[in-house]
Amino acid sequence: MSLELIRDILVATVPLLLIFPTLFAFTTWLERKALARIQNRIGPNKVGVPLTRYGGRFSLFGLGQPMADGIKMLFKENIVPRDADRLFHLLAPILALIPAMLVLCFLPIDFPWINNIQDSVKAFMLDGAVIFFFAITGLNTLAVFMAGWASRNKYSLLGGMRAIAQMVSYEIPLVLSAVIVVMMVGSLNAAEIANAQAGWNWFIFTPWGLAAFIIFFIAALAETNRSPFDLPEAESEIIAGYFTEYSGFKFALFFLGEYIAMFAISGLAVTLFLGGGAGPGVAALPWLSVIWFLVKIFALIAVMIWLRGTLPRLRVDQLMGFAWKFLLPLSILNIFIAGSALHLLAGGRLAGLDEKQPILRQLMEGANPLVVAGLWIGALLILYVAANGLNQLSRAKVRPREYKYAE
Amino acid sequence: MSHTVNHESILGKFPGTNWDQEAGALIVPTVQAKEIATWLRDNDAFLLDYCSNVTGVDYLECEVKEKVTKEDGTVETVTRTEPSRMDVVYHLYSMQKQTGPLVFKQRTNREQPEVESLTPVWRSCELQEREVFDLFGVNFKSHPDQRRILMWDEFEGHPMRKDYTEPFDYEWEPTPHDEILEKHQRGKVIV
Amino acid sequence: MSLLGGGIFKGMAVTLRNFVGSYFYKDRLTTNDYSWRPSDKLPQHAGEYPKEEGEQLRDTTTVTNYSRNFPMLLHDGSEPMDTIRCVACQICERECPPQCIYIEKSTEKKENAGGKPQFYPAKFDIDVSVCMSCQICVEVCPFDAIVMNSQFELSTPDRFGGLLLRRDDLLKSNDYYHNIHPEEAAARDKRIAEEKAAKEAKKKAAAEAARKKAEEKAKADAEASEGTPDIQEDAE
Amino acid sequence: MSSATAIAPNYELIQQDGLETSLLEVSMGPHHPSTHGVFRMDVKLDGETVVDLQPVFGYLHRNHEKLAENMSYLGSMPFTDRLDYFNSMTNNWAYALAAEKLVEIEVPERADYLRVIMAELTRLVNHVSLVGFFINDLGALGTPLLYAFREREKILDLFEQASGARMMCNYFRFGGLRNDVPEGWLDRARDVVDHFPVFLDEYEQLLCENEIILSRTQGVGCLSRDLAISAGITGPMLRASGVNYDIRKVDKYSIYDRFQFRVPYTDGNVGDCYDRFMVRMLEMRESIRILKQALDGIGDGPVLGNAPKVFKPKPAEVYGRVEAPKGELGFYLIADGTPKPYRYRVRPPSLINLTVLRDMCLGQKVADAVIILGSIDIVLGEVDR
Repeated sequence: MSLELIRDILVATVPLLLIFPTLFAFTTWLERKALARIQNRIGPNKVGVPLTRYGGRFSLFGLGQPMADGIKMLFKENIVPRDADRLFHLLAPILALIPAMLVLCFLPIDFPWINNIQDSVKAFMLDGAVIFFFAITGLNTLAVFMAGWASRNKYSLLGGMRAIAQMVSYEIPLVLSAVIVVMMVGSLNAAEIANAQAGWNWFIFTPWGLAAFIIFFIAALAETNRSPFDLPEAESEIIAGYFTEYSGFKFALFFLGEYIAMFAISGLAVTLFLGGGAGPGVAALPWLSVIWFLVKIFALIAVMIWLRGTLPRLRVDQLMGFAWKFLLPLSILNIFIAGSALHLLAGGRLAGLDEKQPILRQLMEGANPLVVAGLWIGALLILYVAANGLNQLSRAKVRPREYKYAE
Repeated sequence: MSHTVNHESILGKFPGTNWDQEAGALIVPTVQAKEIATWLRDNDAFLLDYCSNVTGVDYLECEVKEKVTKEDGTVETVTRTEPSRMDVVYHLYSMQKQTGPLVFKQRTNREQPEVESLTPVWRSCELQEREVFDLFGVNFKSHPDQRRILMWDEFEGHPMRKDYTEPFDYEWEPTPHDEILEKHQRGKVIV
Repeated sequence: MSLLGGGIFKGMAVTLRNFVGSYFYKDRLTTNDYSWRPSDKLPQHAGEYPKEEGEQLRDTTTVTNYSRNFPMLLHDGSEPMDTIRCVACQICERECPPQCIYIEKSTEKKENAGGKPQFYPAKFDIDVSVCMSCQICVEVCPFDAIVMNSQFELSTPDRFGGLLLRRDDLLKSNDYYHNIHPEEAAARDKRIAEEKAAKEAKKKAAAEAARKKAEEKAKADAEASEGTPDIQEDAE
Repeated sequence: MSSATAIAPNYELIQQDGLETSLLEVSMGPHHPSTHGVFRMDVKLDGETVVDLQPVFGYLHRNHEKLAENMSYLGSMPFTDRLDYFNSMTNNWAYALAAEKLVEIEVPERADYLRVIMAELTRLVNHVSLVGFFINDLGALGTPLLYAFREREKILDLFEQASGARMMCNYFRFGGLRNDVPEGWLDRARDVVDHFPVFLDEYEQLLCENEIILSRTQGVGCLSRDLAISAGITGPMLRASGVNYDIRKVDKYSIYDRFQFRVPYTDGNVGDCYDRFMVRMLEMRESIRILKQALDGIGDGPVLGNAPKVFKPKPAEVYGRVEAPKGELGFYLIADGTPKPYRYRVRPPSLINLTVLRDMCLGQKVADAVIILGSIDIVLGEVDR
């Protein structure tokens, strides 16, 4: 291994390992602050510049809070239940963090410092990046179940079982909605998918893309155990689920893993549907694409926080029902719609397309505006009717009621 | 105020029952209790479908001073001994007729208190009868689940009885004066 | 038929409104900011008291008219034990629901503020770790000697000694009482004055009646047996 | 009339290929985030389904009744605050009502009005925070709860201004109230009452149509009309099961016959958690109606009749009850001519409403057991006494 290669690997990975945990710290602050404001509280506002005498005076809206939390977590006692499986109990948080960190490199963020390094180190140039992404995120399930099982706590076990059921079910709509983008682009390469949406050609601006994005986002919420799908750690039912027996820094690692997974899956959503780094001004200043990418990630995370501040949790059977009876048929229908749309747009041209170029882009260039408009309305109508029908099928009796009054 | 229940017809129908004028309560022999309770619940004249409150009352043997008016008009104070007893009191209401309450008492002895459980008649007695069993030691025949409810299972005695004395190794709050302080200083107090 | 997920969107609108509103409307963001503020306004609530860095406030008070914390004993003048109102009648000790008052009556009488010889409490302890601030001692006291304090900074490292308030800790002047519960204290003083006035008026009336009676009697006596000197009775 | 205890389904453990399965026995509580205090449910689970449930009581037991029997009548008034510590005003009222029956004291009119105002404010406090806790049990991270607490805070401020304490008010006395409300209090109360419907609108918008709440609560924890009556369920829970029974209407105690208000109830088909939640939401509107009438109708006058502070009632037995926010709160007093009650009994609505917990939870998911418990509305200070 040459020295240059090692340098390139370090240049490619170390910034990632620094940037995202920093962003994680900021996100915990953001989440606490936003939730507090949603709930009409103030939120953290005391901890200021760390390690200075005037830390309290210049509180900077409590931005020092994550650091204080981290220090607190580090110094807390490491408790392992007596009957727990010690090895797996300690391994689980690490295993939860690793895949989350690993998939970060598939995000096509054009950091300026990696332009000069060897292609082989640019992991996101991998041809099967999207497949890899899902494969590695799947490992997270294992960590969660390991934590639930090894803690030897009934609540942890329940949490772990819930987590497996939930993640396995929601992975299917997640992947199926990503399939649409792959069909449109004709590639599994994350960078190519992002490039295909340069300018304003974001896939969210197509009807099937919009539907796929919504399905993807919902499934992503479930994959990352975010409210309203936070069943594995449902604190009002099973204490903290698989977290129950974790304390101190092990808990912090789980927490970190969860938030990094949130970044990763939001990053994938941005890549697949929201145009990656595309945005105003990118053509002139290429480094802006990094900013845009992160801004989009944070926009998605803000929505997640907003949802968390609003919604109660689903029940476990409703959760499974929602995945299998609602999201899955809808995403399959969506694939059909997308396929037929491509076919209609293409007419007889499908065979003559350049495989190296984004398929949808090529088709759109020569399309009849009337056909496009018809497709739009038709697709949205079909999807809405289908969604309503599925909803009626599964929850026919659920509706607000009338009440009587006695004088 | 809700309408009171006419009790005359009950006394007529069940000769074993008494009406305690002072307490305003129907006193029922325990053997008949369930029968009368079911009748009160189902009879259209009463429809006492709702048993609100169940509790026990412990009466120690005591001396009662009574003023007795003699035949010649003079008033004399007589002391008589009231025997000890245990009452289980039920407050009955009717939700359908919105009447009540009818106070319904089962009277038993203190030493081996045993009454008929009315849980099969009114479900609301279930936990309250358990409570009476726990705190007074009244045994409810045919109660479906007679266990201690508020005190822990290993607890000895029935704390609501009037002659209950608390054990010495009780967890006192050692307030720094009074008899509690003395107990504290004797060093047997668990803090 | 409502929009699919419409209820969720409605709820999200509400939370968004609260999120934005909390930056603009005081009645949405009701949380008190506990940080120090450079204003010398009197605190309105327990949560609103100013606190300098590192300062232990032992006598912090709230000014809500009826706020109550733990009892205190009132005295009228500068030297507490000379003007103490309590006469150690022990009614409060008997009535206290958690039994947290402990009184020992003095053996000899001593002049109180009114100049009347009275018993006084040789010991008067209140165990505030047991006291539940119910104010029943205040209500049953016939001498207006015990009222509620509103001091709440009472934390101490010593559980048994530090939370047992002795007579001298409990003694507070009437002025202090006026300071912390102005309305209540004024009402109480007014009532005491009225009662005193009524008592005095009654006494006066009684004295007057006695005098009149005596006069009449004297007159009658004089009429009966002239020459005997008038007897002036002094009703106390 | 069904009054029998529900029977757990006959459960056969599957044994196959030498593998043995068993039910998961979970002890939920006494330290569990959503058992509303130190309450324990011994739950047997088949996967997530509850196949058996036993409530366990007594962790907060302090023998309130025994304490009160060794104390003067007035002395146990502050202890009644601690029964249902959310609603000290109605607890005071129930006790005062029973004691007033015992010695036949007249209550001045102004005191009666203030009692109604305090009781209805208490009802608002209780229902609004119960709904908050309930949605919190559903997993909503406290947002509705904190909105509820924001409004509760304003009412607690009123309580503090009137009685000197926010929760342990100890405000009622036999024959009236301890002291009159301070100057300007009625205006402040009017202000709070006028603003409450605005908040309720927002609250309803947040909660009442939310699809997740609807599907979580509807059809969960159904309580039939017959079982509800037989099990002595009272309060909003009874009315959610379709019985129109409100002690304010039935007994017309105090001056409740002077006010125009309606009692919301269902037709008794379902009686599930959603009904219980909605009946409470609707009841708050009616409480506001009563409050508005009471604040308009209140006149001047004394607030305390000439009842002695310490009294010795003649030997008698009374049972006084009020419609507390959680149900029928009754006090059963037996006097024997001494200054202490011979028998002092609290009829706790929370405990008796728990009778049917097991019946409602069997066959539901473990997440439902939590919200069923939440919808019953218990306070452990009252359950265990």
